[in-house]
Amino acid sequence: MTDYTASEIMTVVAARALRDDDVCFVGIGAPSGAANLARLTHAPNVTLIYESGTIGTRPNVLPLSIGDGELCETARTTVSVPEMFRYWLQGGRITLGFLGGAQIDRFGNLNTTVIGDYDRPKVRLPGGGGAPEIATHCGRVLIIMAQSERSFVERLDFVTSLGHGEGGEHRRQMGLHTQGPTQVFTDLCVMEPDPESRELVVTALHPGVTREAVTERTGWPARFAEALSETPAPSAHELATLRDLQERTRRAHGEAA
Amino acid sequence: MTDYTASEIMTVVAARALRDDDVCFVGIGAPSGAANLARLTHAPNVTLIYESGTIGTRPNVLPLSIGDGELCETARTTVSVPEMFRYWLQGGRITLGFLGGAQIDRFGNLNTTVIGDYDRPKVRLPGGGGAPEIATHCGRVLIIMAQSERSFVERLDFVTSLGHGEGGEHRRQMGLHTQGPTQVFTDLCVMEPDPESRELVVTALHPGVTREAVTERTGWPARFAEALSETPAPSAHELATLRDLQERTRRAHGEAA
Amino acid sequence: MIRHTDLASAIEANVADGDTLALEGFTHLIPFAAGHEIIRQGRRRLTLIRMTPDLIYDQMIGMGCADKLVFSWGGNPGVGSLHRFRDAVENRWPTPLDVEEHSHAALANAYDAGAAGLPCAILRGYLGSDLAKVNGNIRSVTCPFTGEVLSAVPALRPDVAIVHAQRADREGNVLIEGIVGVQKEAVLAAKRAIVTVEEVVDDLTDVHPNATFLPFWTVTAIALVPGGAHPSYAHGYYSRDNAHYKAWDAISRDRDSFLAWMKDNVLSKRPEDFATQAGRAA
Amino acid sequence: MIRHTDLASAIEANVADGDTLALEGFTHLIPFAAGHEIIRQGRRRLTLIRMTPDLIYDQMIGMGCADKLVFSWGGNPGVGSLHRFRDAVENRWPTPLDVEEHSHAALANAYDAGAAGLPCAILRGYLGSDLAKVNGNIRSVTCPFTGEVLSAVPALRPDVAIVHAQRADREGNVLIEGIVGVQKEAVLAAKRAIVTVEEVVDDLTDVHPNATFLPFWTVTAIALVPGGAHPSYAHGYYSRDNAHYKAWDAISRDRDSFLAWMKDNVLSKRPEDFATQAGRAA
Repeated sequence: MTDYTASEIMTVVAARALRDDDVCFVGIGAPSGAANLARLTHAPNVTLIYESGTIGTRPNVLPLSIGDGELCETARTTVSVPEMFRYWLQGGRITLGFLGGAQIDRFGNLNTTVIGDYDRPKVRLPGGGGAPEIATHCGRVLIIMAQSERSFVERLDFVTSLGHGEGGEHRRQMGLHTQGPTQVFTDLCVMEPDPESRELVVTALHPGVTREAVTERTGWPARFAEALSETPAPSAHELATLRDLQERTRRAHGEAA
Repeated sequence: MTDYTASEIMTVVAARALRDDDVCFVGIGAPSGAANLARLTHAPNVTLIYESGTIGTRPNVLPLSIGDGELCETARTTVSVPEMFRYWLQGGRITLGFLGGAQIDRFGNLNTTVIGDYDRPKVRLPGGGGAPEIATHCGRVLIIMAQSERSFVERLDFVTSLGHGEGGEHRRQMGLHTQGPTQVFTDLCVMEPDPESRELVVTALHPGVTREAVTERTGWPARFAEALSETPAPSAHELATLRDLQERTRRAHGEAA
Repeated sequence: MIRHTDLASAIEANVADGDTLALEGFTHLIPFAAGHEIIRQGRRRLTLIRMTPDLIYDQMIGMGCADKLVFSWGGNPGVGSLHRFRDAVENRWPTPLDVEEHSHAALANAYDAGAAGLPCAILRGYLGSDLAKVNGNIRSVTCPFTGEVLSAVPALRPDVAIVHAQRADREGNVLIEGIVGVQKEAVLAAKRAIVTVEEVVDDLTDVHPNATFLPFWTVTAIALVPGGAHPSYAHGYYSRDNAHYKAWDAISRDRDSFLAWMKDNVLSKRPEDFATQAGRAA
Repeated sequence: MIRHTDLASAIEANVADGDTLALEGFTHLIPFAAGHEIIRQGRRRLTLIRMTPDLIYDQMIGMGCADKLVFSWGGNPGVGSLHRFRDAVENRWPTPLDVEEHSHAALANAYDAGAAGLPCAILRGYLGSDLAKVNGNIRSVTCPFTGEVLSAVPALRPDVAIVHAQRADREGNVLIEGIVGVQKEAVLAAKRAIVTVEEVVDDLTDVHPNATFLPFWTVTAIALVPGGAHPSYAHGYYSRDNAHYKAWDAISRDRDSFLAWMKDNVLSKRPEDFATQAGRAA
């Protein structure tokens, strides 16, 4: 069973990074798919939290929004949105955050605000939402983004959410004790920050992906780890679980028309 | 039916000051008796709030504590204590507060902290509790206190809760837009702040009470209003309702032994 | 004051041109019927506050109701852009739109501070983010105990908060269950509050003691509008119409198709039509 | 970590001499059994935090467990003084007691700030009160938008929070209903949390979606102690023993009668005795 899409391997590999004892703040889209795949495979006890206030949710289908009814109905409890951001996120109770964006730079800083100038933007993106504080308050952050030269850029048009800032000890110097981005999962590879400079380094290539392909789709001079490995391909069980979940989701969202 | 105690007339007269549309923050003891008497007589729709978080409570017996089960069971809703003090009291949602104390001065400032020096007190009193912010955030404040020269004093040992401060426009100058104490109910009389100086002035004497009796039991030179009236005596209905409530309460608290 | 009224009267009596409005509901219980009524009544120059503008503000912005938006995430959840919002920001159509942009954490704290009667909220927020550079309402205070510099944002104090809830009783008490969002805070922060509800019941005595409950004296007007949250949803009544959220992407992408849709589905409709739209019997 | 344990083990593993403790429960659900176990284990030099010290801290102070008290109202509710607290402050018996005194509003905000990960809380508080003159932990910050001077107090961050709750499930999730006080805030503000419960059930899936709920990963240890809040109470289980609160006045007024009562009712008892005391079958 080696027949999978680039999006599927990105989701599967991200899912593997969740631990059974994680308390994970889940974003909509790829993060939600990855987090629930983890829950349905190797991490059955993982606690999933959505910013709508739902804690310990176990949705049978993926939500389209951050606050579908499914999330509340299958949650252990649901708190107000101020409580979610104050007691749970800022209170340091979340071990793992998931982020994505329109642009990322070599230090894992993210832009979800504008392309172009802020006051007269070429593209007005949705904005930060929960991301600026997810980026600083979660124990560690995973980033999922399909890779292209347009999105993996030399310089962000706008810093919405902090990654490793200007690199090195920048986060620590700002008074942060959380780890920031520990892994970036793309459709081509896995990147991790260098322990010293915090610059993102490619540590694993997905099966069949070349260094050249990654370099071509990275807007800065891509660096590769000495011990560059190959991502283990999605297992039959991982793929089947993901596809079942997505198929249930498609049926559920279509039926609501 | 003119046979009533000094404590009863104090409670009955205080009860009359509640309005049917008041949202009242109730303290334990005399305030709780007065507030519930109002609810059981002329103000059936008054909203009673206890600092334990119970909103719109209709206890059948008077609670001994601020948080007896009776209060929650008969409340419309119960919120957390931080929410009570933040959204409801500080949020300006309470029209009426009820306070008492060990000492009061001529401007309605109250001491419930210590008699004597703070660091080596002669008597360590319970302290402020909710009072410091009830005094400043409720639309208006009613004070109930049995009167004696020891408690109605020239100078407080400690200001726990603000009344009219040093008098005049003092509250306004501090940025407060609430009225502060509008009436003081004692076992002898009713006092109200002078509209200009805010010094407490005796505006009504309870039946049979002389000016001399009030002067004797006031630690500052008592002032009397020109139009000094006599408090209407408790009606048969008021007294019967109060006594029934207190009898039910006695039975309930005794039985719990 | 007449607390129970019809939606048109509630909006007419409480929402004026130039007002600052917060229509809240975090994905759940979004007050679409009230937003549509505001559009029909042609309100103008509104300042609109919402953490997630969602389709409801996309529609109000596209119809020219607003000249300012205070928000923290302006997308169509799980679908993509809010095209009318983008068109207003990128091309000033149909009218220029000022934006005051925050993070969710900051706006949630700002509602909380408004409800709590504070002038501002403090948070550990915006660290390393450029948002503070483009929003003059993101400032700082220093903790007098630790010296830590914290972000500060002004409390939100809308003229009117509008929310949709499951139930009200005859007296005007309101119950909200499920994903409760920032509705309680929005109502308590506002000068006036309008609530649309799925149902009016005789009394609400049988609810959980700690349920989210708005006493009658916190609510200015209540209007019964079954289905009034569609295409958002009401926990216990009907589900989110995810297909409609997806369809909105195509409807709203183009100005003409947007205007045509608004004419057919908003301008020529009434609050009573929501019951059918939400898939419930009228 | 073993989450479900017995009370003696939970206290032994989590409460050390010199720790800062918050035993919370606002009149309702006061963790008396846990307090008695701390007394039996002879803990010393504790800093005790509670909005209302109540009988439980009167007992712990009288038995010499504490050298500091952080509080906002130190009386026997509806009865009068806490005589052991007074004896410690007025006469330094059995040992001197430092006090850090606040208002309810400030302590509630300080717990809230602790749970919210902030270094301090801001409030409109203490206006015109002398408390700020005698408590160096009441300071101020200036609102950067309005210039208003607000009170600030440090966030509470106890080493251990101890609360009593109605129910826990096997996994260690905890449910609190009725007067919920500041228990959630105390638990989330603390480094470690011990919960005593009336009942352990298979699961807590049937509760109201917005009930006060502590997920298992916020709790360090859970001990089943039926009646463990007596003479306080547990909504749905047993009532407040108001007669005992009244009787405490005479018991505690005199040092010898206090010590005799503690010997008979605490030192020679076990957590299991609470079930009988609360009037429930063991």
